[in-house]
Amino acid sequence: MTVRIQIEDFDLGYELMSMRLAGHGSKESIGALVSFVGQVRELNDGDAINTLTLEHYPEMTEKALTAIENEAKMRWDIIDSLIIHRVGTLKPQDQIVLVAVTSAHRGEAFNACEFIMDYLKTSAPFWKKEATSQGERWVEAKLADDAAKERWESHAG
Amino acid sequence: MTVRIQIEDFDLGYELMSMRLAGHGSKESIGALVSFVGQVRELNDGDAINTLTLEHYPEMTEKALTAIENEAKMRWDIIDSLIIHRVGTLKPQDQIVLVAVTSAHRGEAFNACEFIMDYLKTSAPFWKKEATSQGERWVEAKLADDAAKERWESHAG
Amino acid sequence: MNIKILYFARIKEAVNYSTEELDLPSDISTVTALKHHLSQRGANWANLFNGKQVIRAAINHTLVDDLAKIQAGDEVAFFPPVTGG
Amino acid sequence: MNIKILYFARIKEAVNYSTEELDLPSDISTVTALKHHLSQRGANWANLFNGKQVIRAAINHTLVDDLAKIQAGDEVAFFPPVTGG
Repeated sequence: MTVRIQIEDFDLGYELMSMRLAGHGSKESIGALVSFVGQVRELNDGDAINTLTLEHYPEMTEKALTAIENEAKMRWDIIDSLIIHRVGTLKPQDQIVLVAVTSAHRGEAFNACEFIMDYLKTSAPFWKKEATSQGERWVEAKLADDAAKERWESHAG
Repeated sequence: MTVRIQIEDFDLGYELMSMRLAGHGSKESIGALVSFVGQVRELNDGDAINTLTLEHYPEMTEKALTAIENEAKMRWDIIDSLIIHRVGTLKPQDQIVLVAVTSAHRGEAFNACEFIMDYLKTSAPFWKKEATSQGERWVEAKLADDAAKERWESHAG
Repeated sequence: MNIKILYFARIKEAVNYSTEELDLPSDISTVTALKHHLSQRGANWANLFNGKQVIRAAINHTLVDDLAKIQAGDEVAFFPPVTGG
Repeated sequence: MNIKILYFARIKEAVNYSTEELDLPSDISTVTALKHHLSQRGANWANLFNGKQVIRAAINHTLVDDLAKIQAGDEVAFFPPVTGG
């Protein structure tokens, strides 16, 4: 159960290998690792993206993400989870976020990983501003993200 | 849309980075990468695993996996998919399988990745034999895997 | 009572600062009342806080709805719907 | 008609070989009939193919159900439920 907010990039292969091999010798044996990486699109809403800048609310961010991880851990039988979210100014194809979840069997890790992303998208205090060929603009929140979150509210888990 | 069946291990970080950065400059912009890694558990059904040996049906395997990828591509708006499945004799914590899916938005990649795994588990000709502290035994197919597959059969996608 | 207010993203840009200390009149005890209070500051503030834009609030780093109570010493944050990930 | 049969995993171990060529009597034209035919070969084969164990079949590298037709030249494979991934 780790949360990291950072300006610098992360090494995806290293992070996933560390998750996968953690817990060696422990009672619960890792059989599944599900991960999500979000990256800056080269095009968004039809315009070329020059940069994407992420602002956040530092005192609140880690608390919000930890609460989401705790909720996932309560709902599913997972072994560990990791959230890394970058802030600052990024370029197209840069990694923005990694969510990784390990479990004994795959169904738990798939559910928990998607749950964490859906809640992160709607509850964690990050805001994106794009610099495009058409100028700067704040990214609008999507109704689809609210709908994705609401799916989990009618699930028992 | 790639399928690889191999004895040797794969470099998870390299494979995911290649997926993530592929399609640079193309019309569809990758925003999401969802991946699943399955690995040999150290314990299974209460016994310590010494080795896990995967047998397959070479002439059929690639055809079966390609059919699953094609079905996923028809059901969801994904950009690319990759399946790597190892065969031969593996040790605890060795990687067995990688499924990775890229898409513009996360929901499509999550669904397609889990769909591919659920079908792989029930339709691709692989068989596992464990060597444990209690001797050798074939791994039994799980009813839970049939149930996981059947979920998709009542979905419109 | 004294509270601290933080603004983020497009709201920060619109009000043109990110934080302020405020001595709140004693009859203002909810997020709704505070939004209304801020909307009295002029046209710019009225546009933001008249209820036509979705503005989320957090009190002491926890998301709250507009009925939430504000107490002395609270850190209240206003921001647009989040767009991380 | 001539067909080729392949066996995998625990079935291969039970019959003790992995492949055979077979000249099939002309009245045997489905997977069910072929299973029944094989079950006549003795106790070991009867145990495998009497219908009490789940044995999956593929014809020419495609999973089929037991009603599927077998044609001359086909490659028929028998195996337990798969356990990859």
